[in-house]
Amino acid sequence: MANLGGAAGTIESVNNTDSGNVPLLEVSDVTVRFGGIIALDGLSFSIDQGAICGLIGPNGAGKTTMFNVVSRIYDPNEGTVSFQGRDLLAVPAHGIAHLGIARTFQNLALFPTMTLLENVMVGAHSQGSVGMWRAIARIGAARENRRIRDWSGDLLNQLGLGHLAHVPAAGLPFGTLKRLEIARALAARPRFLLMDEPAAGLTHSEVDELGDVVLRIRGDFDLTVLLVEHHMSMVMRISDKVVAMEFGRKISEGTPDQVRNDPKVIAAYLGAEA
Amino acid sequence: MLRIDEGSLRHWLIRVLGVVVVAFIVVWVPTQMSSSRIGQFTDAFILMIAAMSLNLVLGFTGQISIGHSAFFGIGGYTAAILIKDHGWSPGYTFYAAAVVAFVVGCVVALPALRIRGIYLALVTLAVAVLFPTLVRWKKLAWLTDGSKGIDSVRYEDVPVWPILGELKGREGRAVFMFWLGLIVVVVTYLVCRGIVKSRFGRALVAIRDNETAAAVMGVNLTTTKVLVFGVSAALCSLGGVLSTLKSGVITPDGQYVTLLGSIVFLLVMIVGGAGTLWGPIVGGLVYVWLDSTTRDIGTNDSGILGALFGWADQSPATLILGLVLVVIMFAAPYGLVGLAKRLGRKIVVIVPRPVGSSTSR
Amino acid sequence: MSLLEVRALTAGYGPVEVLHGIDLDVDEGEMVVILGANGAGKTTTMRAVSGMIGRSGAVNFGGVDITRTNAEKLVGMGIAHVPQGRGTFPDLTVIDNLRVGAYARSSDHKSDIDRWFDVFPRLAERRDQRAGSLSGGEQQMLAIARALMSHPKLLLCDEPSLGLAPLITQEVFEVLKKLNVEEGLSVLLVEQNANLALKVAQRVYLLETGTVVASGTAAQIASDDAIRKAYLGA
Amino acid sequence: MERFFQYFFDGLSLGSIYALLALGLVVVFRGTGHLNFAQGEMAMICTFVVWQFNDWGVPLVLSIILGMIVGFALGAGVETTIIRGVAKKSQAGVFVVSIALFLGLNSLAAMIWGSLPPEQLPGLFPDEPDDFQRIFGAVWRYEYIGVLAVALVLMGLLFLLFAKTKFGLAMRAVASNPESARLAGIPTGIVLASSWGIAGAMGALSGTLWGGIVGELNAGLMFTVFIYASAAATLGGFDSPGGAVIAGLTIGVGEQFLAGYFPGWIGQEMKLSAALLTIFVVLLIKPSGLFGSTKVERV
Repeated sequence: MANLGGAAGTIESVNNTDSGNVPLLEVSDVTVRFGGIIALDGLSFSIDQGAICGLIGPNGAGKTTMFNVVSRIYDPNEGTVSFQGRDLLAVPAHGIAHLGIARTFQNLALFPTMTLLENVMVGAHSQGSVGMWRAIARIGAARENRRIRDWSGDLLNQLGLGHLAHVPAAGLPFGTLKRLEIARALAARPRFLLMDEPAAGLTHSEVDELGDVVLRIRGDFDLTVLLVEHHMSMVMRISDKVVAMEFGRKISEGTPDQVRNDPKVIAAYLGAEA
Repeated sequence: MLRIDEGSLRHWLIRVLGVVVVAFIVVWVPTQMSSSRIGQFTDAFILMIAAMSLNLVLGFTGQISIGHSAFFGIGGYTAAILIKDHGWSPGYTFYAAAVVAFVVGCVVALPALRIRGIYLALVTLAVAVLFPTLVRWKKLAWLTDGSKGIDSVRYEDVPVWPILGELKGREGRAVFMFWLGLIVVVVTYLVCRGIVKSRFGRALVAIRDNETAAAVMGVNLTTTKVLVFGVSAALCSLGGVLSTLKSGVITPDGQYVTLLGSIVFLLVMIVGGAGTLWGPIVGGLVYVWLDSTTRDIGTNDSGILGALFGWADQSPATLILGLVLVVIMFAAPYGLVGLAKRLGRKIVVIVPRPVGSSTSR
Repeated sequence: MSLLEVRALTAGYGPVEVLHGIDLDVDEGEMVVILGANGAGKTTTMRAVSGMIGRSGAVNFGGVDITRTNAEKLVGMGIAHVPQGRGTFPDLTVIDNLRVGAYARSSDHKSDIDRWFDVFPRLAERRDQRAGSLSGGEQQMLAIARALMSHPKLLLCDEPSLGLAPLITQEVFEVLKKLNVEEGLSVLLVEQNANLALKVAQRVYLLETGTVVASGTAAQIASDDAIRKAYLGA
Repeated sequence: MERFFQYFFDGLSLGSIYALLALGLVVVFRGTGHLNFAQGEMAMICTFVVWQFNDWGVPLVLSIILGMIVGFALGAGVETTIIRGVAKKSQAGVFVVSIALFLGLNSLAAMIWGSLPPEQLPGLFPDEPDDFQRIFGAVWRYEYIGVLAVALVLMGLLFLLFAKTKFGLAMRAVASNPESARLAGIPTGIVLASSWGIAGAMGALSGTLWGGIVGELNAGLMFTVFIYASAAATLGGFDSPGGAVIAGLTIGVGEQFLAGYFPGWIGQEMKLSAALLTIFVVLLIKPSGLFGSTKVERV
């Protein structure tokens, strides 16, 4: 089904990346309620092809909820989400990987009993086609395994985890596991990567490294990235565009500099001068 | 500590050595042992098949099932009915049983999908309790012969397999059932191995470890769970066919047809090692060995589970088994195979080949 | 001597060490705030102090070494902890939530309940509703009232403003301040809303990736560039 | 109409026994999130203990109380020594361990007592052939009236414990939010052990009542009751004590109707199956049971 020839993703984008202003993802008027609580309140924004978009806001602003809407874990009560012009809300949760959307999780959602290599290989699930019957009959299963194993191994090597490929994920340091999540997400050859607080729990130097990794993979894999992050210095350094949220609403949008100096954002972070 | 590179000559030598040892034992047993011993190995094969099938669902996918005795029974009854009422040749009933059990397994899995954890355990419990009562039901007696069950279901004449030479009489049948059982074990093992080592198998473990993450990676939870349950049921039914062909009888309260059967399968799988390919095989051997040993303890002559439900009194065997189970859960969650792997790693380490396309063959 | 004295505190989850040796003091009647970005280890500090997670180092409370005392006992000794995300009992009614708060005490608590209903009149209106059906702000007030039912000497309050509208946040902070000033309650507060925290607190610790990078009086920190850096980047 | 009342009343009585055991399952589940597969076997062992005390000459009522105390100790002991340790490692492990308990207790009872001949355990209530009252034409046996009364009283006491006592408050708090319960100074370990203990004590009573009706004691005494009880807990929703009681009574009455009105198709031997199938269908429509709550999952 997918072309697994090259080492890096070969994505012939539908839209011309040069013009860069055709949105890859368009979120409009999304509202999510949990019981009586409004987690998202008519949120709209869009992300251009090839951009790194930072989504910021204080705790409880609804960033992770937004994230779970785009990765199809929550259904919004109102609003639409379109990806490359397709209605994303019509796609089931397990279908988004096949569309080219991958994500990482805030609190790590790895497969702890699996080795790092196996974790990444599951990430490549959407890149294979051997189902149960073919696995039993062994039709093409070995070849597919080799292909996915090589591809996953390459990713581990690229993220500097190759030497740990055969170690179970459980018990490894947090920073390592964060990288593993990135490798696993990349295994699906996504064109759009959602990252949920990748820097949370990392030390200072690890955060700097992470920023470089995100920039590097964006180039290497031709990615568009949505980054939900608290670590302002990183967001401001690597984002092309920043969206700031508070109480489920968008309070600011623009370049990092514009958002950083927006009085509403400063108020949201440092508290309003009442 | 010995370090051996994966794929090196020494690694291959070890593998070949392992195959030779297993093959030697396999050939030695039916030629040198008494027919009752041979029969015990066949019993172990039957348990291995059932436990391997359960392992797919519980060990690898993390879905609790205590309904596998029903699938075992479906296999046995399908074989018995086809042979007795429709004059089928016994060999073909394996295929029929697998198909029937696959369909039933998928149907059982459907409601089980919407419910998780203990609810799933209870649905499968209900299935295990339902099956024997349904079979006993007088309205179905035309098909199942009610509570007296179906008897003399066996190979009337042992088929001639050129390699084995001519097998005659009781002994010949025991040897034949041994080989037949071995074939089914190997087939079941290969099916499980094929599944586990594939993209589909990785999806199973992913579901066990983290359902949400698995779905995000593109794993379709519904079809995956239903299919694996169906195949597991089909494999389990093969054990039922084998058991019926060996003993020649199947009744609603037969050895592995009631809920007790499910518990035994669970024990075999846990003791050997849940979530490991070889666990159920080791578990089957250990269980049959324990069972025959504990027959001699006290006055009990009905084996490990004989004491259950007052079948026989004053045997500490089941109690010991319960204790063993608790100890295993504390000390070796991956069973004997997991323990052996852990200890074995202190003696021999297979160094895996570096990963990535540049190092590939 | 301080009421709470924390020395070289390390703690974490499983193999991950989050706090790498923290020193911290809270004096009697003092209100101290811990600031820091997400993931800096603020919540972990709170959980380590109240004994909810494994810790090493030294924790002294009122001159008694409590490093090895478990969380359940600390309540009786006078430490109450309002966890992040409120920590009410959603299936229990408001009044039952308050009763649970008095669990560690044997004396009569009817008058206490009435007192907190006076302070938080909105809770009184909803006394027989399940806590899970309350709004975020009401739940936060309930969580604080629940913690105060145990008559603590020290209140640990983990991000009371989380997910609350600014007005309600202010209300909550006013109550905390009042308790601190009028009743001499010592408070250790974790907060992201730096301006608000600096207004109510006397002293500040600034946390970054599990270590204290700055500390001082609220006035010193407010004029310091470190905070702006930590929150909004260079 | 006579038959209707007869089935209804018999069903209510049997259902109250299922409800007792189901309530035990629910108390354990609410407190610790586990399904205790050995719940029925714990009840069975305790029934033997009651018989043993009685056989030694202790008055029956006192024997039952002693049996319930043993049941409490057994439940609490199992939770602290075995379950808690395994639960830290895996949930499936708890299930396996409870199966191990099931086997072990069964074997233990068989070893110590074997199978007792009929009528060894005296009924708590008069159960001579003419001990009954006719109401609406139906035979209301004193024994059945007694069982229903005792079961209802115990359930009432339990609900009082939950609703009105400080300890009940602590139990509800732990079930609702264990972390905050610790922060409020509630000794969660003791509370959890107690919920297993209470389940054990209720099991003891349920076993004794059932043993009195069956008359014969053996290691398989509680197995069918356990199936009914787990069906009741499932139907009622595993986290709802009220639901377990209502579902237990409903199942008891329902099976009598099914068996009584369809003697040819269902009858005595198929009533359990019919009940289970019905529940199966209900679960398809409402996966969390009739009174259970569905929880929103957070990622």
